[in-house]
Amino acid sequence: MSSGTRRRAIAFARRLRFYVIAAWSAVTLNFLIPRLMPGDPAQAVVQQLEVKNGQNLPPQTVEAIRKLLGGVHENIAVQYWHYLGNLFTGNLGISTGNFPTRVTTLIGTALPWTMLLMGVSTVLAFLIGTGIGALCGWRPGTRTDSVLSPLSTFLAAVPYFWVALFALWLFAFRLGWFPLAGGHDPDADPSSPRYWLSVLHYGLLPALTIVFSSCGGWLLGMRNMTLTTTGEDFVLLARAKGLSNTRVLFRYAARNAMLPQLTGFALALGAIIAGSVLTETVFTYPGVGSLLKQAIDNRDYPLMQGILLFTTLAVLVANFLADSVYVLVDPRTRAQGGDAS
Amino acid sequence: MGQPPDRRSILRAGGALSLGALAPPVLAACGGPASATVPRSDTVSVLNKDTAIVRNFNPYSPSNHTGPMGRYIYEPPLWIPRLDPAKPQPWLASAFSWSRGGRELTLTLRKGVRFNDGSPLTLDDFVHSLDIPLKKPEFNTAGVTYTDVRATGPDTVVLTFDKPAYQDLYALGQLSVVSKRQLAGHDLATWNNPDPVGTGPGRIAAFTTNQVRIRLRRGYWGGDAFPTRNLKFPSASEDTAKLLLLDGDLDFASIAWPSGQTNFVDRDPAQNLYSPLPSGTIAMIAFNHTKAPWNDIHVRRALSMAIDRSAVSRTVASGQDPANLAGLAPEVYGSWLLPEYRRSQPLDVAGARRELAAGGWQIKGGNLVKDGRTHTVSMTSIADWPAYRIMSAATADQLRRHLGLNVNLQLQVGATFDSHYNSGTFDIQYRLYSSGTLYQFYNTLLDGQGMLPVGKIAASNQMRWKNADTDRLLAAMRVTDDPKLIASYAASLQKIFVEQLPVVPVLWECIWAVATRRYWTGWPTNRGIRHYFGFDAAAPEAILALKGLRRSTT
Amino acid sequence: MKPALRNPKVLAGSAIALLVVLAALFGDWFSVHALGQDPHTLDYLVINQPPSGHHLLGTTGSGEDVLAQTIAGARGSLVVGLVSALISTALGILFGVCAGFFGGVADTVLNFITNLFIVMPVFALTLIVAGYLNNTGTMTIALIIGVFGWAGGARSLRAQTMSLRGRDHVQAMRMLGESRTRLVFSEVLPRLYPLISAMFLHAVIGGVLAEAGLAFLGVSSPNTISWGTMIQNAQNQNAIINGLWWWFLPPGFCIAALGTATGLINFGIDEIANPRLGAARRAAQQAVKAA
Amino acid sequence: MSVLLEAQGLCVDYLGGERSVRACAEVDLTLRRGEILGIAGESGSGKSTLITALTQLQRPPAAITAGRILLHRDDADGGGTVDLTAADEKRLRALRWREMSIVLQSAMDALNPVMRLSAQFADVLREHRRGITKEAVAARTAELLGMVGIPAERSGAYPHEMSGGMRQRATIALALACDPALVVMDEPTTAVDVVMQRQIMKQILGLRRRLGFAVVFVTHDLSLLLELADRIAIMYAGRIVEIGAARAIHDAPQHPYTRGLRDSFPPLHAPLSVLHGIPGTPPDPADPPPGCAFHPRCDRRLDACDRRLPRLGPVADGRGLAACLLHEHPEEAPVS
Amino acid sequence: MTDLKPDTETPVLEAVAATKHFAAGGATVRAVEEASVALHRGRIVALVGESGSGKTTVARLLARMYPVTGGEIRLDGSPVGRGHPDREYLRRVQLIFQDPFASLHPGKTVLHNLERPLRIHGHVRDRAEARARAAELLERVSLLPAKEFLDKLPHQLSGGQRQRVVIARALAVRPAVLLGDEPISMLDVSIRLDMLNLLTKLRDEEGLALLYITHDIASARYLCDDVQVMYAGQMVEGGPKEDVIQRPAHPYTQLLVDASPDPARDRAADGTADEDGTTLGEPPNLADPPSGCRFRPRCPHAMAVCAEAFPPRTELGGGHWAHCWLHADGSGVTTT
Repeated sequence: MSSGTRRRAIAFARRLRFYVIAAWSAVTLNFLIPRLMPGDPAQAVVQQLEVKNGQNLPPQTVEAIRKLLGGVHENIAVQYWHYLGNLFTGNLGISTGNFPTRVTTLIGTALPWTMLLMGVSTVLAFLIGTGIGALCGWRPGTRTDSVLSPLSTFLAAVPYFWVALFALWLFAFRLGWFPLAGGHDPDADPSSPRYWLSVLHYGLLPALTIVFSSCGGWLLGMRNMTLTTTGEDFVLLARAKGLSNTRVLFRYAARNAMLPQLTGFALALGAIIAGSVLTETVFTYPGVGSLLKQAIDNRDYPLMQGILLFTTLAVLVANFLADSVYVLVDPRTRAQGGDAS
Repeated sequence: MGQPPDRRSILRAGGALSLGALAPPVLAACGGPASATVPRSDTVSVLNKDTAIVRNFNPYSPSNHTGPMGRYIYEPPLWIPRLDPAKPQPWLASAFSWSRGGRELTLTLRKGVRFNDGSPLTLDDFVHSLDIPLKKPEFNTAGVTYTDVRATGPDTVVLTFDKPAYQDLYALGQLSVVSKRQLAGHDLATWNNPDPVGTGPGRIAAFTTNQVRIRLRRGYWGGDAFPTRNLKFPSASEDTAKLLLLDGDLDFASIAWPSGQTNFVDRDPAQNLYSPLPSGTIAMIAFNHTKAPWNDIHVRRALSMAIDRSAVSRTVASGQDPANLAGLAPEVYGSWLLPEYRRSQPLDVAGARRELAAGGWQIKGGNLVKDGRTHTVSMTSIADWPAYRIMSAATADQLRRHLGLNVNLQLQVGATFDSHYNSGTFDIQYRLYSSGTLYQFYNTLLDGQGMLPVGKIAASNQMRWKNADTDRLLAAMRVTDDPKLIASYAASLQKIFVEQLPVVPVLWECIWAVATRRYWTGWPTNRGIRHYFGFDAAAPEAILALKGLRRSTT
Repeated sequence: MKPALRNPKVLAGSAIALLVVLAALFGDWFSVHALGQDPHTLDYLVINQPPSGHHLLGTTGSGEDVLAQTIAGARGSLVVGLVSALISTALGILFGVCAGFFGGVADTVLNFITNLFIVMPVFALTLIVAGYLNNTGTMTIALIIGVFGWAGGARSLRAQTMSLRGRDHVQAMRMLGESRTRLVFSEVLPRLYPLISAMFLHAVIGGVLAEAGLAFLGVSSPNTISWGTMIQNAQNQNAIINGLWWWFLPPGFCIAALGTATGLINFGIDEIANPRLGAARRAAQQAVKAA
Repeated sequence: MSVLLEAQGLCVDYLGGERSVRACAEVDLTLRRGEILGIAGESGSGKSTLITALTQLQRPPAAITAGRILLHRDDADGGGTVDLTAADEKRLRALRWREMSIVLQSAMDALNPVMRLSAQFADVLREHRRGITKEAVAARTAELLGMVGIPAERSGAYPHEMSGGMRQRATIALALACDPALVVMDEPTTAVDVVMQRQIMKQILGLRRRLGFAVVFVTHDLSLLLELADRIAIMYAGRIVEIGAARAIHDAPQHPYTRGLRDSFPPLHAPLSVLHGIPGTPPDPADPPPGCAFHPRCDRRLDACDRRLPRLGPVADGRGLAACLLHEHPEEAPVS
Repeated sequence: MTDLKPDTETPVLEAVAATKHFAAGGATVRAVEEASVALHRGRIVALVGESGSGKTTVARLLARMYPVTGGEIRLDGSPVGRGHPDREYLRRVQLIFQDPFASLHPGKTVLHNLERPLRIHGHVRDRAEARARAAELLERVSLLPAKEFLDKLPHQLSGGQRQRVVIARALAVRPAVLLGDEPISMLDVSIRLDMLNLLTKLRDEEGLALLYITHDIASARYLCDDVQVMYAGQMVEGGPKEDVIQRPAHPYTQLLVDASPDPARDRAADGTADEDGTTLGEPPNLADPPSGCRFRPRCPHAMAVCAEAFPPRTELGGGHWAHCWLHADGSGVTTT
């Protein structure tokens, strides 16, 4: 078995090599993309100031501001070198749109909100969608299945923000069940239990809309996988063994049908930061999505770079975790020895 | 609160009941009144549409998001009233006077002013505050133009200018006076100043990512006569703000609301208020004067006459009325405005056709044709603001209907739009124009001295207007503070503006006051406006406006 | 083809899709001549009108006819959807099929790029790039969506191609002396058509949704009428708050309908390709009836 | 020996939208306790359908549309006769694995890939022996694996970690977990090599002798059955065309198809001669020929063969049953 | 190097001490070790062994689907290169795959399948000619009436018909050698013999050299002239078929022959002691094979020397040879 261990180590090293190169490529791409785009951050800031002041700024001031905000006068290679150096020290620079706040501070403030809202609702959507999907795939053609499956197709195709806006109007405004904006009761003291309960209350509607519009995709995927898996011999044998239906479904059919879903789940988990833009814009939620929107509006390079970096790393980490989890739940991946035909 | 429950609170209770089964603790905690410490009825709630999610109150940051909150903390040396920007008023400087032909300005520091940390405002603080923009031009976010600051007495400061600067006071209304002691040891380029010290009445009482609370202190130099000491500034998008207003969670917001009359005021006319306030800003059509056919006065006039401004106003439907011929809002520039220019340009299709004919223009296939050359009409407008999308589309629609002109309308985002404007690479732009004083109004728009060629980024006269009379009048206006002379220059400039039509004013732009009288009354309205409020107000106006509020008795 | 046309799901889906395509092709003509409404006309006399005999779906806040706009929006949305889907599918085929078929170094490089794009925050990048390149029109938006959206498809195409490459019939044709290019085009690609068409359909609705999302965030082409920009305009002018449901609902509903259509077609294709999916349901229904 | 299982007039249809396909038609079978009954047939003959029906494992769109399956239980198990086609799910579950178990063709597919072997044994032991201790489960698993020559320590392995032969033997051990009276085997040796096939056959014979279970053994390989089975049923186009003792099938096949099938296997040691299989191809189950389904390929075809469906009946010399007009009208001569 | 061959003619295609190692996940799989096989015009060689014995790899090495790790492939006596075969080579050597269902593109007609090789190798100039040639090819593989089959799609054909099309397609290039990789194992039993008879006909009438790969010794005996037995990547025995099958010299060949089903075998004599479930072990892991003779761990006659080196080739007379230390005591001429 030592050769197996070595093979596994080699496979692991290969995986790791991919993640390292991917991370580097992502970091570089994040550096390049904003710089390849027209426009510069100082321009946006100056413009805002001039609108606010109702008059133009003296040219030397504009020049000085441009310099202060890290204008594009440096050699791009030097910039890149500094950028990499700063990354290793955890310094993502200073946001130009919120000068002089550090990007890490901004992301640090916003990240927990996004993680909480998007993380919880993504997990919920996955669990609900996968669960119902497994039931639909297990008993295809039942009333539940014939209603839910086409419905999920529809739900998966409805623009998310459209549903969210409508939900906001109906449940928060017309019915008044939920607050209209924000991530918590702004009048509550952050150390009080009331504050934490308000966090729940404020997060409920955004979370429900996410679950509502994203569980359809999970449902369909799981339904078809379950349907395919129930055709497998080992499910037939499990039935032949006289095991109870629930046991056959969960231990045999769903357990195996879920494996491909996990990869998707990892990607979805990693994508939550990027996916949060729409949700957080609709619900004025104080997370990374709102921050990204703001960064784009302000042409805030450092902030954009920082968010992209975080997002990419989140996807990479989620994938790495998924790989690891996959190895745990699917023993076949553990000893992927090569075989000749 | 002692009021009979309205429909909304009943609905909310219903919602609470039906949801109660799902999540009882959540609603038990959140269904109650807004705050345990400060009742909602004792708080003035004003929208902060400049979403601040970090505690950044550095007043010199080119991009700080202090929004309306900063107005209650930092104060300027002078108050430039928006309703009469030509008449600066003393504020932290209790007096000011010109000398050396407008090259020296002496400011007298007000006595007895204390910062909100209790320390007194000294001349040292004052000089330091005025000096920062000189030492570090990157922090000259107010745009001051003096070149030297000097304390000349126990409470006087002299600002020196290179050239007569009678028209440059505007920037002193934007400057924040800060505590030298608080700033000491901090690098303005890295410091957020989370607990700002200023001379204003406010102090940060609570800061969260969604809302900032300000508590007004006692001992403010301007007096204690505030209707309440509690202000809060919830952050929300404009869309959400409308819902918050309807829900009574916001008292005031400065946002445009298409069909605000029917959709907001008419829902509860006793309580709801939607008021477009004049601001001195216009929505106008700007021409590139380096390009044919826009350098032809006949074409500009024809365009102006073919626009049905009241129809455009109705289409926009958020309160912008047709602008007058001079483009000068009577509420702001009323003392200068010539009576014959108080009217708007009416729709005059026949006149427009006559003008085109007079210039030798024909319209063929939707395009302007003269001497066998065909000119297409390309109009750009700003995509970021929905009102401009509608205004420009409605205008294009009218030119098509009235003159048979095919307007190729393009919407651009702000940055692109402005960069085309600044470098003169546009045909016609539909844009907002705002400038402080009357001088600035004409100077920024039309000053031909040092005009930059097309392709260079210009900060003023982006339309490349070249007119010797205009330049002469502006030069003369710059160096005098004689009201009579200024009035005569202003009249001449108005004439040029109306007769030569370097731009076509279409509608007034407004500052909106959307308010409910549920808890407070005395909001600024277009009838009897005294001071602005909210996001668009300068610090003195915001403080004065707040003082004008009264508790609602209904 | 026959089983496809007999499948009710494919039929229903195709009918909806066809309607959208017709609207995209002849919508302008139809609006102007049959409805008497130009989607671009702003009529200040009839702002925010609920549906009536004259304006079947009412008017917008600037007096545009909602029905005419919805019909015109089909073109805007469909163009973005189709162009972005074409680009992403083409890139997906290029990367996936080449990597899967040629293997070796080509596979290592192409597959790495594919994996990289899979882990990149695609929507965020799309948003940022689109935000910068604003005003460059629908095509640019479509291009950006397409360029950032191919990786998932490439991955499954690669897997499929690898499995096909090893199939006996491909090996057999190779043994007969068939050239590799021809193998790709005549043996591998045709067998990928079901997957590619599913991918394509998926990408179309993905593109439409992405455009709508971008429009909502204010970074789509403002000069084109699409369902996305319609929702954006409705949102900008407070259609929901003001109760203008006739303005807000149709474009979103159309997107959902188009999405459902593509979903149904994909479903149907799946059922035909994998008879168990369909047969199981029919049989179960019969069994229920019989019992 | 007493009768264990009876199928009477069993019909299995694949229900389709417009037309159904009859995969098994009017099958009558009797299986005695401890007997190995071989069922031989080519692809599409309905043999796999038959055994999924016998074990009530048919899945939609397959459905039993007529007939009964009677399971006669041993007195030790409570006795009595159960009609499996009428039993509800709960009743069936109680009978499964205790009365009848199944071994499928590919052990790789039949074992849950993500569960250890021991867990798959434990699953079934716990289901059918309520309250069994952990130790007892482990001991029984080891015992069962030992019976097929797998060391007990391999029980912790996942299916993919074992060789094909070992996996297949493990599924046989699994099938014996609850001492069933009947083990149904669906081509259990097709996926393994000749040497392993021989081993497995020997193990089946040995275990049958020790434990006394009956076996229904389905395969396309008649040569294998001739060595293994006590009796053999030959299926063609969904019907049983001949049943008889293995030796009789080998020595004197009564049905032309059986004869053709037997002669399709070249001998290993006997002198070689040019052989011909059966001309033509097996019929499409969705579109079987009228009359006797074999008639288009039959070299002893009678006039009535394309019209009359022969019934399974005793042959002249009483050596089993066959469904062929030759035996209904032995006087009539072949046409061609 | 000279080989003593019953036939002095130069083999059309020959593998000489061909070795193939695969790299897989950091390990080396030693799939084939120094295997030699020679194919002569008008003769059929059967390569017999269990799955994983390397027989398919040998066929693919001969077809040059991948390069040899060691040794060489010779066409008409001259060594060939290591790269992908050129069309010249493919015109001489054709491979027939096991699965007729997977070997034809499901979306292409029979005509298209036959037309491509004809065109690639320039045997036809236009469509009409292609059609005529394709029909001829179908006639050669006894798919009659040929015209009817030309426009059919693969799914409209039975397995046997498909395999005939596959063979016809291989014949289209007019090869000298056909490599058949288990060409009948996926077919229905009743039609296998016809396929074997077809291959025999091609050998006899067209003088093709044929390699027949199978695990079924009985069919090998029926079809071929010579038999070679492979075990775990090594050639263990070979020679004229009756010599090898009736008088196997290598213990593995003996095991293989004994294990093969033989309906003629006397069942009464088969009640062997193996029924207790002892097993003979399984083929080794080729990533980590035993030293010396790879059959050693399963061999009842294993000796110390077996672990030391792979036995040399021992000629047993009449072209019969074996690699086994039991016979390597100088009783024959040894070569390596």
